[in-house]
Amino acid sequence: MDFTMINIVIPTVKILIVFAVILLSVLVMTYAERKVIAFMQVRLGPMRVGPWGLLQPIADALKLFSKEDIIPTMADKLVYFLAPTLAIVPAFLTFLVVPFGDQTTFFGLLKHPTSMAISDFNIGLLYILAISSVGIYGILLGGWSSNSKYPLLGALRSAAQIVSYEVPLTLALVGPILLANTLSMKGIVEAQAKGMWFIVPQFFGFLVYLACAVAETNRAPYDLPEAEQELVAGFHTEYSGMKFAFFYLAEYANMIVVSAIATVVFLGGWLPVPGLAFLHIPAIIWFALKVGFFLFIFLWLRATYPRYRYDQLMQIGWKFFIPVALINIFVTALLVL
Amino acid sequence: MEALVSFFSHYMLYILMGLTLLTAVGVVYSKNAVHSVVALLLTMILVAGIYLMLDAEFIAAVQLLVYAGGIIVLFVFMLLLVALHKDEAQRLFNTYTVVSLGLVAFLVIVLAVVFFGMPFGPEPATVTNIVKGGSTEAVAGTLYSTYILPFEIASILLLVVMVGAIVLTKERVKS
Amino acid sequence: MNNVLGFPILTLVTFLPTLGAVLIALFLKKEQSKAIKYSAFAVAFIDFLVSVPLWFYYSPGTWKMQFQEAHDWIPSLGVKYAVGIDGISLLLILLTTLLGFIAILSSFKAIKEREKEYYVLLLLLQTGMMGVFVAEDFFLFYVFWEVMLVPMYFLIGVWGGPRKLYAAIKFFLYTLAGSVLMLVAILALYFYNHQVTGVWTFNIQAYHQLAPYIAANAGKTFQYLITLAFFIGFAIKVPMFPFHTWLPDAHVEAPTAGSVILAGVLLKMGTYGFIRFLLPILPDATKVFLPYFVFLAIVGIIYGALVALVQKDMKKLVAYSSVSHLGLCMLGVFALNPNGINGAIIQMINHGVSTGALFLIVGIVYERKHTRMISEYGGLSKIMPIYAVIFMLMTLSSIGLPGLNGFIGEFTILAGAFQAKPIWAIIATSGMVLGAAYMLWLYQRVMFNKVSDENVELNKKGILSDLNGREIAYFMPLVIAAFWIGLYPKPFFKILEKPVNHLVEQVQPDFFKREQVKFDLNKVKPVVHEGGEEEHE
Amino acid sequence: MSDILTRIAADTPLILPEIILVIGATVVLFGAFFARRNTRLIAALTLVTLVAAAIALFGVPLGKTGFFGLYRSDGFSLLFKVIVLWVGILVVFISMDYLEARGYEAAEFFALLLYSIVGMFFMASANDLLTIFISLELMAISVYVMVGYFKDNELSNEASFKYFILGAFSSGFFIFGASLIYGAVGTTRIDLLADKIPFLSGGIGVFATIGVLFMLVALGFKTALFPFHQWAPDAYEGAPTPVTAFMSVAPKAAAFAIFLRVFVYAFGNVRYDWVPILSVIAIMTMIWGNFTAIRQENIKRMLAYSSIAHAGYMSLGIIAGTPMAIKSMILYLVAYSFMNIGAFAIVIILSRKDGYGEKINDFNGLAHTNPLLAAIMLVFMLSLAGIPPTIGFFGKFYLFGAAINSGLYLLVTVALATSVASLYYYFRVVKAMYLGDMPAKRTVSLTLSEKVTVFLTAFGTLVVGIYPTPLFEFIKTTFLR
Amino acid sequence: MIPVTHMLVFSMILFGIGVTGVLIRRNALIMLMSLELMMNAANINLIVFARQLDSLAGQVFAIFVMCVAASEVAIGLAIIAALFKNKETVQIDYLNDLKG
Repeated sequence: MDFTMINIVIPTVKILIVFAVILLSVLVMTYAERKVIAFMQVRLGPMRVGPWGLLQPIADALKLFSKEDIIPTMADKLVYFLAPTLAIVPAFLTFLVVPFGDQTTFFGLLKHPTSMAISDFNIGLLYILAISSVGIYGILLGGWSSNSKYPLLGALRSAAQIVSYEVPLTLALVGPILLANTLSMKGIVEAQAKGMWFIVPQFFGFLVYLACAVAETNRAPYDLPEAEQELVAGFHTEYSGMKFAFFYLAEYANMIVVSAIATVVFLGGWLPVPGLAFLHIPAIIWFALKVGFFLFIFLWLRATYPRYRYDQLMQIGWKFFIPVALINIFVTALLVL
Repeated sequence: MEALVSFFSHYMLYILMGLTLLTAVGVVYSKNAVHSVVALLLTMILVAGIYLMLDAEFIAAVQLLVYAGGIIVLFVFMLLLVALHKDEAQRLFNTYTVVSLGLVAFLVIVLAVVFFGMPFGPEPATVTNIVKGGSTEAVAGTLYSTYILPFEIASILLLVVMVGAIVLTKERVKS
Repeated sequence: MNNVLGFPILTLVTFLPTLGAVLIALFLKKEQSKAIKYSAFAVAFIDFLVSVPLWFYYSPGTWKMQFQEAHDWIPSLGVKYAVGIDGISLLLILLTTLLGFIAILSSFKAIKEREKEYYVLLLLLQTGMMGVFVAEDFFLFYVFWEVMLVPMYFLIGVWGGPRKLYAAIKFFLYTLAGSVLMLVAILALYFYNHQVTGVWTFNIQAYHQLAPYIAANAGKTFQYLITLAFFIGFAIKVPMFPFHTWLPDAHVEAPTAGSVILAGVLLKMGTYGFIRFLLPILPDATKVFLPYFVFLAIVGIIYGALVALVQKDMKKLVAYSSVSHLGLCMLGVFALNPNGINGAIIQMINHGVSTGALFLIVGIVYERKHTRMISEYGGLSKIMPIYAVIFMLMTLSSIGLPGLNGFIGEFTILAGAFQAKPIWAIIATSGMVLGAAYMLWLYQRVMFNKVSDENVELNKKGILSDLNGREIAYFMPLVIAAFWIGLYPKPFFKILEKPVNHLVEQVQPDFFKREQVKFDLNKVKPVVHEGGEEEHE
Repeated sequence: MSDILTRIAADTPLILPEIILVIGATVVLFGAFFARRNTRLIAALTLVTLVAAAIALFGVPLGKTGFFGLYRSDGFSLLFKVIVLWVGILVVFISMDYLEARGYEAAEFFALLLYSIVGMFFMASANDLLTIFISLELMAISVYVMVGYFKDNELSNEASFKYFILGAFSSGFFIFGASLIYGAVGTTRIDLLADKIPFLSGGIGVFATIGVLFMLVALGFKTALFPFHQWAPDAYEGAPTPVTAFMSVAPKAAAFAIFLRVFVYAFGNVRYDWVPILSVIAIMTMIWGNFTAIRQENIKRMLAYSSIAHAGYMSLGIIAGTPMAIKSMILYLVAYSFMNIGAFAIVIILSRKDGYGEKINDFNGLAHTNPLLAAIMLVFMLSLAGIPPTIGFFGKFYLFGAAINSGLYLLVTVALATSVASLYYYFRVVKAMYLGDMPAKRTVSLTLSEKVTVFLTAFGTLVVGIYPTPLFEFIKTTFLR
Repeated sequence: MIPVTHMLVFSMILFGIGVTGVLIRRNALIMLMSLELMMNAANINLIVFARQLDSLAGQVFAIFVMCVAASEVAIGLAIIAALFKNKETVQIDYLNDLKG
């Protein structure tokens, strides 16, 4: 390892930027979620705080941070505190390898061009999967440590769901990996630059990924774990204040991560839409647009579809998505060979 | 800066090792099984960190995927299903705990001392083989050529595990 | 191959009982009690008849094995189905076949339950015993040696007395423990033989030929260990003094026929083993341990006799007398000269005849009154005269009265022992005196005292009746044998002469040369030189 | 790339039997869909698979090393495979009716049986610590599940758990030991280990020795040698009886195959490092196994301890380590497969319905109600005790002979002494059958498959016991190939 | 990088902790977790040696060990689940139906 100034400072700066961007995006997302769904349901959404309710997220955040932090008496303190951390840390850590754009010199600020990702492991995709698999413990342990029925059930459900859907999700990503012949996020994008976006040859994989990604993040229509009618608010029922905010953040961060992965793997990452390259829009904007598109889909789905029944959810995961993903891999492998 | 460099290259592993041992002890001596699981999770993550330091990025990722993503989830599930409201804390340890402890401690100390004195020579200057093309590719190259047979056996093993787990846990259909 | 008869007579003699047993097992039903008895008897008797030609066709002019047969069994190990007999085994085979049918005849009334199994097992036992005596291959020998244990176990365990289970398993375990030691020794020899000659073989003659080489070249420890293994293996079977504890239990608990076979044949396997294996194969090592062996033998003589003296149970008394008698046999064997060994073999036959008969005698009253306590009887001679006569004869035979078989055996053994070391003979004689004491005392207590009213009553009821025809029939051969050996033992000695001399030559290669020199110097009185021998040494 | 593929393709004929088994197992597994209740059909399929594998087995070229040196096909492995297949066939026969009577699904059971046999096949042929490890696990995990197959039965659960936890424990030791050896020697290939181990420098040699000892512990667990045997009685008692029969022979045979492969071939050149320890273990195993068996009331438990004792005898073969000793061990395993499975078959026949027959007392008076069955059981007990003319005698004879030939007098003496003691508890069964009090009349009728099993095992025990030459010759010639 | 021997001592201690856990804990699940510690200790060895020897076999070996560890956990937990269904406990104190 080469610990020189530049190698320390630049990543640190990058980390800070990414961190800020994520937090900002989450704020935007909360606002967007309300607004988009409101418009879809033909209402106005938040309008009070600031113009068009633009400051609503800030108000929410202030409210959350200033609320009393309630700890249930029977809770297992250690785990109760650990759980939100376990939820949020992996969610942020995954951004470590997401390439927001091609190499850049930051408008000539640096001598050598540097990657727009904080780091570029050659096992980037694997790294994301590995780290994100830790996130589940936040949910599980949070539900357990509250020492209350609903959170526990919610936690179990959501963990089972996440574990189940992680399998087809990973499998769906194998096809593009085969095509790109690398696990590096950057490498995958570069492979798409040479050929076409992987959404074309991997269309089924893309669909499976999309569906599973929604399930992974516990969003509607797969939001069983927090089905209010059945389970109050799921695993974080007992959480409040800052800790609740952590879970909340983690959920949105996860949404952004899966969207980013989808963008990188299927939609060519920072590459311009074919035919629109002449516009000279910076790579990072392309990336943001694509991620935004996926996030919009999340909201769209939530507004459109009813919730699944739990057994149906598991069935469709194991009996439909996994076989489809497997067949997809098989066919892809044959073609590559 | 130099200090930082040498710190990282030298003491990082020791720190990781120390923490690993702490959490491992936590696994064994926690009163609450859930704490054990948490400790185990941390142990696995720390071990993955150790792998990372040893130029085995791929293994580190797999370690996280397999343990954090799979094994420990199973443990937590099982714990939540099984041991929740049991008074498991009544007798944590066996009657012959002290004997076992003594025995194991003795063995470990003896072996550790022996290991400590092993003449393993200096560390290799270059580790070309294992980082060739990033450890993933190198591992894959070996795995799918030399070790293809165990790989296939492992696939049968996983099939058996699947069948076995279902057989053991499925409700029996009485005729 | 050396078989004058040209057909496999030994195989026939050995396996005829098995064949009979199989046929009985397959074709007769449990309920056909009579048919089972008679066919079993017929098989055993035919077996005896078949074995008789051996006596006539045996040529006593050589020590070599006769009536040999050999077939490959397990070629890779060099194991052969090889049988053959010399004079020593011939006599024991005849004894076995004789006692075999007598035992069956004697059980007709005594055995009332599970008859089919009983006779089948007796016949199988017969094969096992015969196999031991005819085997010319160590492996085969061992197989038969062990096979025989199983039917004996059942005979004791199923039809035995009150403590039959204990006695049966004790008998089995003791004997097995001995035999596995023997197996170790056999295997060690087997590999040693291969090392030396490069041939995988279990042939006993091959080992005999190897003996001088072993004595000269093999490590001392090796020789000693093998010797001790063999010794313990055979000594348990004999049984010699410290290993004898299974014997009283087994004898007492076994049914009459079982005791007869046990005393008559099974014990002889031990002595036979000494003669056939230990002495010729490991002569030097044996000589090293000889004083201890002889010590044990003599202790056995006296101890057996003393314990017999205090027994209240007739059968136990006879059982302990066996310990004493077999001790005498062992003394003869360890005298390592022709007289001692001849005597030991004759005494083995005698013991088979007379002790077998004594067990039958005990069995007869037990069958009638269901007790063996000496105190329960008394004055039987008055109500059972024929019984008294036979009892008398056998008692006298047992204590070695001249004219009866016991005398010949004991006298020859003592002569041999005296020739080897006079002190042995002197001590052993005291055991014989004790023998006379306990036997005669037994006879007196059972036969002469006042008859108890109860016994008279029983006699009147026909329960405690005198011998019937069948019983007389099975005593007759024994009585004849007793007189024959007692009055005209020459054919026996003739049969034994060459093999025994050969054996002595193997053990003490210079024995006859030494004797010859003595004879040359003093042609008149060899007896004088018995004493002179010590000076030479 | 294509070069690798050609090499793999060229080596594939070597594992043809294993491939057949895997395919067969999968077909049987699918039987759960199309023949849920048709135990017979599934058993027939299993048998067909086993027979096909047997046929393929004899077509496999011997004396070859394939799959980049990880797989070795030789006479040694062939013999073990034959034993395992033979045991498999017998176990299929005895488990059919047992499963049917208790209403458990046969498809998964037989599939697991076949998969475990695949594992044993690979174990027998493994030429690398890794292959050994992974195939060992394949075998072990299949057997764990089989032991716990009667999931409604607490005993089965408990047995399965105990077996599992100690099995996994020993795997941990195995892998730790293997990692040390890998570090010390730089390879995990058996043949390379054998070449390299003696030339290690002093310090590293010590290190490798520690690895060897770790593996000794692991394999001691797998073969149930003395201080590592505690799982065996519980697992044997609690498991479904056919599984007990199976695991008392086949996994043990496979475990001994790798024991031999690892210790005699790979570590044969450093044998003085482990022979003393293994000798002590063997002595303790024989003594402990035999003397603990004496006080057992449950016949399965008794046979479990007896199997520990038999493992003790067999370890003599490893200690001696000569080709002759190895052949003897194989013969002993063959013998053991006949007599032990036969004995278990009779236990199963007696306990087919109600669990009656698992206590030694339940055998009381069997000689009256079922004389033939009792006689056959007698033969098995005699054979287990090593009384001629049975195959058990030849097994012991050969094994102890080989040990004596290697100068292991003390060990052989202990073995013989303890085997005499073993007679006592084997004959408790005989005693119960022949000398015990008569119970209420209870005749047992045998189904066809049970008749076949009992016939085959009894035939083998007796006939091979009387004329063992063909078997000897087979083992000898195959071993040399 | 630190000396190999230090890593070995570390893995030995980790292994020891795992063994202790299996031996002294009464909770079946924790026993299972301790098994994982043992496996991990072995894996660390393998990785260390893979680096030291510059050979990939160790890393491949480690992957297989993980595979086996996962299998064992799956089966172990299935067995414990079956046990729990019947006995309502995972404490090994209550596993005492089998003894002789």
